Amino acid sequence: QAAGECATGKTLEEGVLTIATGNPAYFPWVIDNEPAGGKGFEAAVAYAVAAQMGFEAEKVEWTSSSFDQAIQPGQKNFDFNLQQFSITEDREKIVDFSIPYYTSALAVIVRQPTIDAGVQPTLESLKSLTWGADANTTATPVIQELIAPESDPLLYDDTINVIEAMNANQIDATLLDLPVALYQAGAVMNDGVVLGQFAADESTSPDHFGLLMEEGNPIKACVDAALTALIDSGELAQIEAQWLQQATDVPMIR
Amino acid sequence: MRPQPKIELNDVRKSFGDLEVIKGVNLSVHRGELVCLIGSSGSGKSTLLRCLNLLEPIDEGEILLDGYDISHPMLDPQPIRQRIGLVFQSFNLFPHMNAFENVMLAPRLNKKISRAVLTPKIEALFERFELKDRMTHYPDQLSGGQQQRVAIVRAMAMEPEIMLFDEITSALDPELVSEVLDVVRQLKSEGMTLVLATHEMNFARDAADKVCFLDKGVIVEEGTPDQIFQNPSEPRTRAFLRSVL
Amino acid sequence: MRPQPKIELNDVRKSFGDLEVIKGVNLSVHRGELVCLIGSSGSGKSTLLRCLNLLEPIDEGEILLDGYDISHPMLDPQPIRQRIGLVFQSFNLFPHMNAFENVMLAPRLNKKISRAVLTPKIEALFERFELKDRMTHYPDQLSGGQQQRVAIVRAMAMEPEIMLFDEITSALDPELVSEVLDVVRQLKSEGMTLVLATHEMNFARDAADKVCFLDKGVIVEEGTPDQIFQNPSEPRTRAFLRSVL
Amino acid sequence: MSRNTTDKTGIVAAQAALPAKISRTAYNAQKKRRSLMIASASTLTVVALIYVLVPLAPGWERVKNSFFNWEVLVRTFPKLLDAFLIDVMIFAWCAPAIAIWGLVIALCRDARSPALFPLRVFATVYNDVFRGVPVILVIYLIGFGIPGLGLSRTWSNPYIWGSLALILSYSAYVAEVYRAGIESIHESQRSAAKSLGLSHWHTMRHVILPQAIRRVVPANMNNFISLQKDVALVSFIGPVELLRQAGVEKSLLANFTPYVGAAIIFLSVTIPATRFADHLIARQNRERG
Amino acid sequence: MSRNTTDKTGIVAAQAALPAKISRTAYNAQKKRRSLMIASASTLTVVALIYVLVPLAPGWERVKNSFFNWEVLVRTFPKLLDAFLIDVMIFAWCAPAIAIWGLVIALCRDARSPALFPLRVFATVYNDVFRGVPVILVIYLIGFGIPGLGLSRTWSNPYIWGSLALILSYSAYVAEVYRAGIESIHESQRSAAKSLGLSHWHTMRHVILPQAIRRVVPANMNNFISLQKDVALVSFIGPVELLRQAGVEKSLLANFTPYVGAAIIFLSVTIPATRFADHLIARQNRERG
Ligand SMILES: Nc1ncnc2c1ncn2[C@@H]1O[C@H](COP(=O)(O)OP(=O)(O)OP(=O)(O)O)[C@@H](O)[C@H]1O
Ligand SMILES: Nc1ncnc2c1ncn2[C@@H]1O[C@H](COP(=O)(O)OP(=O)(O)OP(=O)(O)O)[C@@H](O)[C@H]1O
Ligand SMILES: [Mg+2]
Ligand SMILES: [Mg+2]
Repeated sequence: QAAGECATGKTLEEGVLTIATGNPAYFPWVIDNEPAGGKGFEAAVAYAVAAQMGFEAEKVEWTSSSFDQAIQPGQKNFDFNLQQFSITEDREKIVDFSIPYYTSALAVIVRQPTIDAGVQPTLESLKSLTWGADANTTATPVIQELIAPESDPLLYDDTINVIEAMNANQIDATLLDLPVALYQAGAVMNDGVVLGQFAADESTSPDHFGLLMEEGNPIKACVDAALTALIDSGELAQIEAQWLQQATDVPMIR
Repeated sequence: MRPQPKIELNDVRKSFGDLEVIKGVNLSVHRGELVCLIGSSGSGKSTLLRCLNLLEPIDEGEILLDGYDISHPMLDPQPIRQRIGLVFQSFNLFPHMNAFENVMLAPRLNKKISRAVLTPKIEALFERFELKDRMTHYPDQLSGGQQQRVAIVRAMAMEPEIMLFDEITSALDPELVSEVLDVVRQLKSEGMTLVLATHEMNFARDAADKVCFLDKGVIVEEGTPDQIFQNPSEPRTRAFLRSVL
Repeated sequence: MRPQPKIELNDVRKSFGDLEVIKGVNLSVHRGELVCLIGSSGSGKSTLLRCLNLLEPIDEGEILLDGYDISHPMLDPQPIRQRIGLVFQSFNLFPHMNAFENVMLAPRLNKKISRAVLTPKIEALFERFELKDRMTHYPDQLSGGQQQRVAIVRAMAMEPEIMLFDEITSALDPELVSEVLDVVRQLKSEGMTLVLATHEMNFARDAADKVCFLDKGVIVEEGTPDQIFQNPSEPRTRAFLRSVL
Repeated sequence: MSRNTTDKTGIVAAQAALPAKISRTAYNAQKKRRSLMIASASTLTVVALIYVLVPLAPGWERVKNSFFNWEVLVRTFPKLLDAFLIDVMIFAWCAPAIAIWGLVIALCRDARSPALFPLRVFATVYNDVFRGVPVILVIYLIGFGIPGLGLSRTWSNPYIWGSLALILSYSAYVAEVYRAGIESIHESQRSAAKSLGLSHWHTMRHVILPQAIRRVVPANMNNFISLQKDVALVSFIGPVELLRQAGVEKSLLANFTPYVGAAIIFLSVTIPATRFADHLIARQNRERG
Repeated sequence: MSRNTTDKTGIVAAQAALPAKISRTAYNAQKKRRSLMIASASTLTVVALIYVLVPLAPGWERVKNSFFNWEVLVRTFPKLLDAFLIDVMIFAWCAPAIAIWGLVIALCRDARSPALFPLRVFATVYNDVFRGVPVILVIYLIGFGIPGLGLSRTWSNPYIWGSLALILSYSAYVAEVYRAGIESIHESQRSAAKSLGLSHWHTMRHVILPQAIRRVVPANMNNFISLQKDVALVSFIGPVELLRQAGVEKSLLANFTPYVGAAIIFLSVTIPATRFADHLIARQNRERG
């Protein structure tokens, strides 16, 4: 295969593609914190990209990395890293991103009591809520710029802590990628509700996920080519349909 | 019949753990008397005085003050201690208060008398013991002799009926000893009841009404200074006096 | 012409900051002599001995050992100190080593002699000063007199040519003083050159070859014990002797 | 015997109310029994009150489920224990390194020769910086910064750099403790050693240090107990030790019980250690006082 | 004067090599000048070496870009300073609370009456637990646990519970310091107060505590400097203080320079504070020694 040759001499270990994701890796991106199982959206994307690049499934090595490890200078221990990294201009200065493999809508989660108190899926109504977010995501600037709430948002290390803070009645609402929001509201929280979503293309800083690579990594061209091929063939859309719940009934926030 | 003793000890015993330090002491002290306890180091003089002040609960026997048993374990010792002053060898002034505050503390807290009422009384005390010009000095700004005199004034300020002195001159340089002993003489002349543990044999001989020789927790011999110093009847007393005189 | 002095001080001066403590001292000590420095507290006796041992650099003057200036600031004091032993009032034994290790430390490190060679020599020293049975005791298991004797043995083990003693008996209980002074007499009888700062006037009178009276950093008077104690010519000497005798 | 009538302190009144002559020994024994009873009773009451009142809070069920979930505890505890081995390991190699490096820094701060002046400056700045910055920041900066200087993969291992960060931070504290120890040795010990002709280094090595180090053992114990806890911070740059494992389990189960499990494991190590250090300090104080 | 011929210690040889009689004062002044020169020269050399060598590392450009990025520092520093106000605020209300609550715990541990035995047990267990668990775990458990009991919005504020967690943890350390102070007051002071007829509480209040608290000021200073650093841990349950703000900037810019900025801010507070505490301790040691 032509793509297989493309990666020759460019991977960490010859003939093997090393992919990193978070520990833990969350539903629905990876199922059961077990990326090698190939289950979950990102796990499936990873294997599809690998296959496109000419690596068989057994030639794929998984490793774990935190956000901080992903952006630290110096040698990386992965060829590419996927854990819902949003592509931003500032981050591009330090690391390389592939073309986007997913563009997420951002969704607002609240608890039932907040709904009962009369909150509406409108920007105006969201301003008076107390917001929380995962500090490592781009949700923070979106909250501040798009919603501009009256009180400063509280920030946490991960989504679970954000949800716990909501359970502890310390915050009213948070902004999550729509698939995560659906999962958290549906399966994790007792009384969580997805209040509404911002259309992916409408938000001022759309949340495009990219595969993260070391700055100047020569493999980027191959990865981009593989992703383009997957998009063109419609395979990526298929994977998305298989693993990510389609939310038809989540209202748009205006 | 002699009048009732001011203080009376009946067969008092006191142990620390397994070590019996006071082994059955009988002693009576009358109003206005000056009694000196002498004896070698470790004989139990300090412990006896601490028992009298109720700082240490006794194990057996009784301590009568004006005929009432003050050693009963269910009595609150606090008000009784206010009637019995105790001055220590090492002064034990409170270093964070000046001389005046040191003296004022106990009357102010115990008797709840206001500063305004107390101040002239305490100033008079300082005057009496020639310490007027040292009232605002802190302990570490005073000489040993002055510190010890302040400690005596501090005990006096509670207007006790008896004063106990535990080797109040042994931490002093020789030239300062006499100024403190003069204060003791003055107190005696004013009619205070006094019990002294002391190594100053000359003072005991000159000033005491009664001298008790303590050895290993027992009063071996007691009597007037003349009896004890001229004609000790016990061999142990004689041996002790030979070593210190 | 007398033989060359073992140690000679020429116009030695020493200040701590602005305080001049030694103000031009001249002194010579001959081989085998015992010189006693007497004088009130603060007169500079300890400082003078520390200067002799090069523990304090002097500011002016010179200190000659066998005629050579050992006070030159560019000389390494370490080998010279090994020739001059100094024993302190407070013993200063090393508390984490037993008596034997205390004594062995300096010869072993300084002269790089092996333990095996040193052991019999040091044991002989202990024997000589009647400390054989205390060799494995730690300082806090020894009485004050024994500690001081070990300190002397420790200084002796470096085989010094002169020994300086700084009030080696003042931290001792009276009954222990004589056992240490006996050791000093023994050293003198063996021909050691000795300089003592002392408050023991009786010892100075009996044993010294020369007595120097120091006052405020100056040797006011020096001479044989007889001259100093019977016929002091200076009024300051007389005043001092009156206060201590 | 004539009875005195003054009763300033109310002895008469008080004694009238007392039982007649009692045996002191019996009274003391009785008093001890009574105290013990009061003590037990009041302790029990307090515990019972907490036990009864807290579950009445409206959110108790949820909190209990989130924080004190027995099932989760049982399920995660073995993994937590496993992860704790990492803490123990990191501790095991950091502790001696800290003890040594801290001593080196302390000796540098004590260097007296003018040629060694840079060492003294270095040690002073070192202590200021590493005592001044939160340990977690040091871990971030070193753990992510140094590997970036272009080291091979083996050498950019987070265990190495996380441990280094701990060693650097804690050495500063330990060095200060040593220095206090060295300074607490009385000048007369130095004088004695010098008067015997010992060199500066021999004096330090054979006279000062053996005493100083012994004297600061309790203070250092406390430092090492803190270290035991701060080893957990290495998890922020990757290693999956106890705290991180608890975090992972928390994320996976959306339940905070693993943190309680971690707390239990920490306590089971630190309480005996603290107790021991306290005991050493108390003994030392007694010996000195 | 006859010259002795023994030269065991080589004085003759040494003196032959020395310049003839020199003025001591001049020699000392010269020596001081030389030391200063050596010191400056060697310090400069070391600094220069670091300055020249480190940038030669292959990854230096990248590390510099990631950690010492001037542009990023300038861009984020004002926000970091803003966030530091939160630390200052939290510190400002925690510190007095800790001072008071620590004292209460210390007094409980000192309670002697048998009826107060449960208080003593409570204080002992309290100290063991809160000194034994990492502060960050306490913050998680209290910061998420207690509000979960179903408190109203005002009362579930993370600032409150984060601060409470800090207060609880640090009070344990401070209480131990107070206790050490109380125990360091000589028994004779208690005896003196008792012999004057003062009650237990009056003795404590007017005689023991004023001396004890004064004596432990330096030790407590160190605790409060640590607190200043650990305030940052409150960020784990929400509040956006310095460390969190640095983390956010780090995420957004994928650059660690904000952490360096945070370290600078911490140092600018902790170095003077530590210096001051050291100075107090040194003075106290001098006074006692
Ligand atoms: N709190 C205590 N615990 C245990 N033993 C004690 C205590 N107080 C005193 N002792 C012991 O009791 C004995 C008597 O001591 P005490 O201080 O009464 O003697 P003393 O006659 O005052 O001696 P001195 O003249 O040295 O003051 C001594 O053996 C002492 O060690
Ligand atoms: N290191 C020092 N720094 C400042 N002053 C000092 C120092 N050592 C000694 N002095 C001062 O020098 C003076 C002489 O002290 P020195 O110890 O030599 O007297 P001394 O004759 O040995 O007295 P004593 O009989 O009390 O031992 C004293 O005033 C003392 O305070
Ligand atoms: Mg006594
Ligand atoms: Mg002296």
